[in-house]
Amino acid sequence: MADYLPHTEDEVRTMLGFLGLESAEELFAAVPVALRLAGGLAMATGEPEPDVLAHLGELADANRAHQLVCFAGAGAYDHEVPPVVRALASRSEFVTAYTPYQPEVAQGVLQAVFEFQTMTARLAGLPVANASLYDGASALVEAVNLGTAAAGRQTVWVSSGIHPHWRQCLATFARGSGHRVVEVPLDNGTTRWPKDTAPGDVAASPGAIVVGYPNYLGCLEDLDAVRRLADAHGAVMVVAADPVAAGILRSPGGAGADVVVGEGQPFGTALGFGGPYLGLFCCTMAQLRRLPGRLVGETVDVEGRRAYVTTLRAREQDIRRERATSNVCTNQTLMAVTAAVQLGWLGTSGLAEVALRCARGTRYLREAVLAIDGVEPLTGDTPVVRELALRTPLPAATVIDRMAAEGYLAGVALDALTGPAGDGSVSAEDAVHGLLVAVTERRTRAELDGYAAALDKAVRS
Amino acid sequence: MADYLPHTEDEVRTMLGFLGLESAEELFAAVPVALRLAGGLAMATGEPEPDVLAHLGELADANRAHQLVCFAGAGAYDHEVPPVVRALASRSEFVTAYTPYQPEVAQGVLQAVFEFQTMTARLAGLPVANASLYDGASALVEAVNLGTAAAGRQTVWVSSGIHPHWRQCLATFARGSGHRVVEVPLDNGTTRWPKDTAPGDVAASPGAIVVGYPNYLGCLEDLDAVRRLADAHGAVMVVAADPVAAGILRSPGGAGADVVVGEGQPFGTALGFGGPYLGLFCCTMAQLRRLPGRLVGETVDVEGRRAYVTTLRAREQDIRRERATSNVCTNQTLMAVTAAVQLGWLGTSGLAEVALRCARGTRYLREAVLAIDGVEPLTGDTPVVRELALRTPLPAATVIDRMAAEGYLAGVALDALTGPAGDGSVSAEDAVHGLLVAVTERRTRAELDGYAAALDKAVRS
Amino acid sequence: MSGASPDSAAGGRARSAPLMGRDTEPTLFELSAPGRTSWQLRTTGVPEWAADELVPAGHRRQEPVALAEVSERDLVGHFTRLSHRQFSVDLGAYPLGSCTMKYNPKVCDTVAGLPGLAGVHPAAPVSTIQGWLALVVELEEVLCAVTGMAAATFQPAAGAAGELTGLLLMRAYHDSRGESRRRVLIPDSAHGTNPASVTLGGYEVTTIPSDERGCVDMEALRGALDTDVAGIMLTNPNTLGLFEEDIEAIADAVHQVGGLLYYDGANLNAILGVVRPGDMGFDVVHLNLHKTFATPHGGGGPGAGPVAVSERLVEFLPGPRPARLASRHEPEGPAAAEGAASEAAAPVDRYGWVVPARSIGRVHSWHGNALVLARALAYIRVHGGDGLRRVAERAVLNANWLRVRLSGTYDVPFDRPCMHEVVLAASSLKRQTGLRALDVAKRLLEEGFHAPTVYFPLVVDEALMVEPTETESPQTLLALAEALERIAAEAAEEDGLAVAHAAPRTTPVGRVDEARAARTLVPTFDSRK
Amino acid sequence: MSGASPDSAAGGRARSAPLMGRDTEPTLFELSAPGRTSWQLRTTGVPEWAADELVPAGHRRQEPVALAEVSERDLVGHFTRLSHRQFSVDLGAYPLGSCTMKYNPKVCDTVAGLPGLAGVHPAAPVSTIQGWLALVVELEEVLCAVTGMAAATFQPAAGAAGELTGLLLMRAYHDSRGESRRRVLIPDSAHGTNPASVTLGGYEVTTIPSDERGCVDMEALRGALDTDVAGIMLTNPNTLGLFEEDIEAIADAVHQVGGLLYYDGANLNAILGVVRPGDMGFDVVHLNLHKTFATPHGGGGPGAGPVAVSERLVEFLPGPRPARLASRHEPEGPAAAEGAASEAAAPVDRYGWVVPARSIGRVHSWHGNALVLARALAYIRVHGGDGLRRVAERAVLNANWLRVRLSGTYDVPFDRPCMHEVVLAASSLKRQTGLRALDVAKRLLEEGFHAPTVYFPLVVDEALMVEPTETESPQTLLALAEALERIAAEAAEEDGLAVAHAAPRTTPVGRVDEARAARTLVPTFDSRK
Ligand SMILES: Cc1ncc(COP(=O)(O)O)c(C=O)c1O
Ligand SMILES: Cc1ncc(COP(=O)(O)O)c(C=O)c1O
Repeated sequence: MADYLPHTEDEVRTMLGFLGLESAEELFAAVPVALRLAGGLAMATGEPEPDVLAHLGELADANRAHQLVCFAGAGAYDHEVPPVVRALASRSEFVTAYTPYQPEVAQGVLQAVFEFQTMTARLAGLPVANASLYDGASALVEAVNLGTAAAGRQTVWVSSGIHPHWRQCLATFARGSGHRVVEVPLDNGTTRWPKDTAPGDVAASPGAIVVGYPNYLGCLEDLDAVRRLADAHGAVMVVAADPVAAGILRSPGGAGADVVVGEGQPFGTALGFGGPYLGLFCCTMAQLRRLPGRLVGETVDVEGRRAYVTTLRAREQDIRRERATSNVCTNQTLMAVTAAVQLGWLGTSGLAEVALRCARGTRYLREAVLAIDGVEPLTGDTPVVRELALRTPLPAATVIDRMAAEGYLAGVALDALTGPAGDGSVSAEDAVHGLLVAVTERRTRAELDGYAAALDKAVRS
Repeated sequence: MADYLPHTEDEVRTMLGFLGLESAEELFAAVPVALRLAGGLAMATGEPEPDVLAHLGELADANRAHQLVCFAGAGAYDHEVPPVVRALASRSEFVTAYTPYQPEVAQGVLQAVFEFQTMTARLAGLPVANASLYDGASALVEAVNLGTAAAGRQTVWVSSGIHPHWRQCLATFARGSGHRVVEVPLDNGTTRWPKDTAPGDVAASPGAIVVGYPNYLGCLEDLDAVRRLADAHGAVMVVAADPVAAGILRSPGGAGADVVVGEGQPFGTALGFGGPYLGLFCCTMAQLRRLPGRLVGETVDVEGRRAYVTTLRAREQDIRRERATSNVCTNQTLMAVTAAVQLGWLGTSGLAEVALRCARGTRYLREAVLAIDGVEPLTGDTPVVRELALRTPLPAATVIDRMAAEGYLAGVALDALTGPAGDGSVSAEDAVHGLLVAVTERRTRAELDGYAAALDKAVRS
Repeated sequence: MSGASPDSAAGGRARSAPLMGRDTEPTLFELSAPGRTSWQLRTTGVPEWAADELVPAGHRRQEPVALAEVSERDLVGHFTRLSHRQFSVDLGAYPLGSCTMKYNPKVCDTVAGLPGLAGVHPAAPVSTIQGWLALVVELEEVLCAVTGMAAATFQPAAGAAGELTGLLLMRAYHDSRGESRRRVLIPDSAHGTNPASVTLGGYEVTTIPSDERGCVDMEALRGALDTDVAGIMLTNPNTLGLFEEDIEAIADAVHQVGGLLYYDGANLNAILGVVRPGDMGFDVVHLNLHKTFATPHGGGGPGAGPVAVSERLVEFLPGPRPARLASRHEPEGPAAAEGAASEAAAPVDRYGWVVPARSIGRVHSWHGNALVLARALAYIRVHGGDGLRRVAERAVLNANWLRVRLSGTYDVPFDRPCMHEVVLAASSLKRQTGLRALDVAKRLLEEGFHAPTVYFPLVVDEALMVEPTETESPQTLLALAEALERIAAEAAEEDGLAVAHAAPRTTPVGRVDEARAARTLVPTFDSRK
Repeated sequence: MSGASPDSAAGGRARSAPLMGRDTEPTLFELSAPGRTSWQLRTTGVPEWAADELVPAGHRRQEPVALAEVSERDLVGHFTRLSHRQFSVDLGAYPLGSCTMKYNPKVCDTVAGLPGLAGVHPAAPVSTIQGWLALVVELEEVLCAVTGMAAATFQPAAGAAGELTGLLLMRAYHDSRGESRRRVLIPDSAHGTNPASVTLGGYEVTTIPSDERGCVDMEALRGALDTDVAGIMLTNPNTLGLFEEDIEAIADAVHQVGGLLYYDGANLNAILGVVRPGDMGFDVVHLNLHKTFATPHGGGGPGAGPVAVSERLVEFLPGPRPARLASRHEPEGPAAAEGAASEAAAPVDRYGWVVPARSIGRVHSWHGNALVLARALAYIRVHGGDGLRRVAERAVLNANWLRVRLSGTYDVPFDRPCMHEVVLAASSLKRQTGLRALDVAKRLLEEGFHAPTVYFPLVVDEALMVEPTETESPQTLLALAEALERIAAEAAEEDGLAVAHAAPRTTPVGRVDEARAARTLVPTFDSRK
């Protein structure tokens, strides 16, 4: 019997006696006998911790992806996470606390989140940031909910340069919200927005317009054009920004975005097979009262000392219930704290440096792989800063399998994101042959050279 | 330039200015110019952390010992250390504190050490324990210093069943202290104490008598005989006890030991290539004022609240200087805290269970390996509980090398401890062919069976 | 910086007073000094092109994003000091009703940190993620055993995400039968996420009142049921900590009109191994792994809210889902044996991804909060079926002990055996002494305990919702009970109320001005006046 | 346990008040309840023989060792709460003179936790520990570069162990020359371990007074020197933070009579990359890796005290020592090339153990505090030669800034440029206001700083020995200076002294009764009355 329960048998007996009961079964008198599980749960009995750790260790060893040199991205990146960030973010006070409902004993988490909000707001170039959402996709869904509610219109124009998974989530949740999601196709890697502001194939005017910066193929979109389009329609402009690339790119808020969302994983969070990650959400003061989820604000305590507290709670589900701006409750606070630590570690110069190094590596690799026969850029000459879409002569999935054998996680096959038919971002042909390659600051020149050589071999053989 | 120094160049300049200096070099005006290093240190320039981590990682990967199933012991054991113990003992408040010179802000470490003292004292069956020494050997050296000082005699009888390295340390330090160390040989694994109490080959009467329990070959010595001998000589009885085996063996204090020393590594400390480990030291009230090193005692603060503080400081080097009981200053407090956590985790039943499981595994393995042709017990039928000395047909070093290829760290070759000539514990022949095998509670039956099969193969081929 | 006024240069004051909780910690921005750094990045050897060689002018940032600039040393000091201003389960009891703040075994942290789990990219090819797929499939199997359901999706990142996913599954189900239903029933005691999710699912909420037992009012329920009802969302035990004894009748009635039953699994801790949602008649179940299966809450998250469903809803689950593949790797017979030998050389994928036939689509960027799943699996394996049952027994035992012990001191609005939590109330106390539930909560903070959940569920006046969980010992319960009794007794004394209103006085800050926070909104450091 | 007096059964009260530093944490023994457990051990399948089948009756323990019996949850609560009652570098500045409490980079913790380092048994065969041997050899090379010595031993576990080892090396050297010398010279400002080690080394201490400069009194030195002198132990800069400017003359004089110079490396931080002990004429050097090379002190240890020596002492070093073997693995020429190919198959040991010809023998159970060595190497590689020099510059800069800034407020007994630390004194303050160094220390705790070292070195009245280290920022220095100024100013006010005497009031406990601890000795929980 291995578990974490303190009670000794004696104590259980005494406590039951205090309740006038003779057995633990009697505790469940309210449960209709007919419903009760007769033979106990149909599963193994408990195992001691070391056995369990061994089992989980075997499962971990059955993976190989983590041993490959990582060139996969698509929203999940292999950035440097130094020991100091891990050490601070894993302090048990942060890890084993609950939502800061009692601010007097939660100043640690509250202040860290306040600092997170400040940093992400600066990154987005907007005055407000929330305390985290689940991931990039959910942040986008919330942005669209906010935009349509603000504009009072159900139609949304979404660039096909938005991550396919995020667009798929939008489609799923539109089944409930009733939003009409119009995906606007790409042309050579950037969105082909309708020329006139009310395009023929779109019946209603959009309440929100969504664009990526850079988009998921790594390409830089024209934000000014989107702003003009949004103005023309009275729509909310939503930018899904890569928060690392933001270190070297113009500020989306500065370019007029009303809402900026993003995937915060690059700030100190493990690749972790896709989660837990961190949904970033920033907006203008005008949208503040529609902000989804938690918000920490500064205030004072009874003695006038600076203090922090969750605020504008009336927006939230526990108070506003069916009229809440969002249903989010448990969010990703620990990842927000982690991001605050990681951004504190990077600082002004570090974030800029990481972004610059990603761009340098991307350029270096681009030159190297385009020299390979049959490998072409999928997005023409459109500038890319952090990620790179290639067209390979073989199906990308084959290339990836071959390169895994050489020790490289070569990237993400576009059809793994879009499905074999492609979507508004790529044709079926390009989806199957498209390879999305990410280069982070961690990749050395030797690794980039090795990658190019392995790719050369993979596409030739 | 990668380092941990906060100062910006501007700040350095301003601070130098405040001192009326123009360059950092001027800070070292007191250093004779002729002595100053001209070209800087003859070593590489700084590297960023990730590069350094990669380098240390390569060195770590160049080791193989940690991947072998561990049957090596000889004072350093592969015991279970659960995640909870690691998590608590590595809390930065414990790790980055200094010696508790200011008790008002050091109650955390002080209380943990007080609890450690209580637990180790109970383990030894003695009323006093100190706050840690460097390792088992240094604890023994201090015990001998205490014993000779208490008895006012320079001669020490040391059983050859004491770990050879510890005896070697005793010999080294005797060059300074002037102690006359007489090693008493073993016979079939236990000490052949002189029949009459003043043996012919020992001129002076001993001030201290030292025995292992179990001794380093795993054998159980007759503590009552040692107590009688000590009484006869008016000597201090020192027992070097294995603290895990103590969970199943009679209490050394109960058997009359004046001082009990031991190696505390088995309580939560990593094998770590031999250090940092933990010297355990317990003694009677009569010897309290000769106690080496730090001692934590309970007291109260100004408001009468329970508090802890280092006490009887007048014994220590910083106060008593050349007349201190010991020169120890920095000790192994963090390992003592770790041991307190590990012993807290084990509790009464856990320690007993670990000791029992070690004994079971040792017996199981003993039966299995003695069935192998040519493998014999080195210590006859003398009972062993935690460790097992075998005589193998090939040199033990050869057996160990062969078994490493099969995935086993087969044990410790006795000649690696005693030298090829052996010593009072084993003959030269037995030293070369002697293999010391430790079985901890972590070894599964499958591993024990695998070991026996691999040993069979190793000695036959 | 000079000796006289060295502060004149920019740069923060790293001084602060740790161990003296009541001293404010400056923000990281106030500790910042221009040009100070902590970051260190690996040497790559990649050519050091300048930004303007890499990014077209129109896209290039002109000024770097202004973050804090601190040394690693100050970074460590700052966040370590902040951690000392934070209560947590590891510091003390956290009897926060509905939140199941049990002890989180440290082994789970180790599991979540294994490089073979934490270092895996979510888009890596199937052949390189066999361990992860096996892990999720194993977890699905045990959670189905626990809930009595047929299959589960692990994409939802928390309970609320699970709720919405479940509602979309219900919608897809009804759609597939050509039915369009508009309403979802919810008891008035329900958690706020339920109605919020119903709205996002495109449904309207119909609230069902609780009866005097604290359970669903059966008459009201029957009155609300018709073929416009898509289903009902229930948690059982409900948020009052009471088991809905009429659950069979409820299930029959809802199924009768073609509705589905949604189980909000936030309270599953109470019935582990005792009764299964599937056996009670539920069709959709979400689990809060971060409550029942001991994932630490991380100060507000992350959690995981997998949704398990009965057979008829499996085809609608989000996809892709990890699945054990048909056993093509286990060929039989002599002919196949040959194949087996050659297959042994090449690695065989035993697990892969499948997309359910009529999937509602994706609800997460990737596959859900995967590392949380690994933690939960470790927790479950340590306990096993027998241990999970013991969890429920001890959780219910603890709650009932508190209920009986405190019933002389606080109101127990529904004074009958409870499940894993007990809802107390300070309404009599308030009437007699003026002491409100909020005061009790703040005073309890001074006693070293976290406060219970207050003013929830909404149907109880001055509610104090106490969930001790199974990992608190009888001794801790006693200390908690004594503290609550002391607080009540004090309130009756002269000045008692003043003392309570002044609480908490020993916490890092005193009572916080929440109204001011909302009034003079300061959501970032930059919006400070 | 019953509802009424549930305490009657044994078992501790796990209640405590975290975040409220001033609440006492019970001992683990008081939290204990009979039969409660945390341990979990792996399933082994080994036959479960009973103790009496395994251990002869006369050797068998009759009662288990009574330890605390707590749940894992209470274990975690207890030690986490204790950690909140502990100051540390990670919480704030720790200007403890002579202790070099610099920031310890977290990367070193990661290094020390690498399974390939932490999991290695010390007696594993050479072929399986090549990485460890290479690591130690690399560290030896860099430390020799830093000190200007020829070789080093890594067995000594701390500075004091290094001192004794060094003294035994000196003894072996003199013995080898047939000389028996009896005395070792030590300045009166020396650290207590120096005289204690001298005694253990079998020598007599001759104390050399400091002169008015705070340096070795050259005349007294010359007077003490004769051929009975085995050597002199010095730290330079000395414990007053001052560089011994006459070091060349001292070295000459001691060498003249055949004595050796021992360098106590506790203060090496001040001169890294500036001047090397070897170049100053020292023959034996111990290093406190836990001071200079940022190993965390762990609340009192572990550290590491390697001893480096000049060429003539190498043959006496403790053994066995890790060494790079002759390059038999790098054969040359065409004949050898063949061998190389076959050798490539079998692993080649490039490192091994060697025992110096006239070794004094072993001074540690194994090879010293190995994981501490790994930490130090990581620290050194990050800094490199340039960075180590910068460490010294900033450490000295910080100390001098404090010296000048505070020279109007506190006495500076030796008012000239100091090195990495500055010895202040409260003697004037004491005379004028009654405020003693101890009061200053206790008041400073309230301000969120650790106190300086007080009443050491012994030669300074009311000494306050301040070592800021290089990792504290100018802003932190300023805050520290202001706090020290405030404390001095307060003392002059009415009631000022009373305030100081009441300090510290905001720490987990108030001023501790040290006399009582010694009087009514309670060294364990069992000796409580
Ligand atoms: C009863 C109940 N239902 C639903 C939820 C929502 O779960 P989550 O916070 O994981 O979104 C909670 C938790 O807050 C709850 O207590
Ligand atoms: C000047 C000086 N010498 C020697 C030592 C002794 O070093 P250790 O504490 O490592 O034994 C110290 C440290 O306390 C010291 O400050």
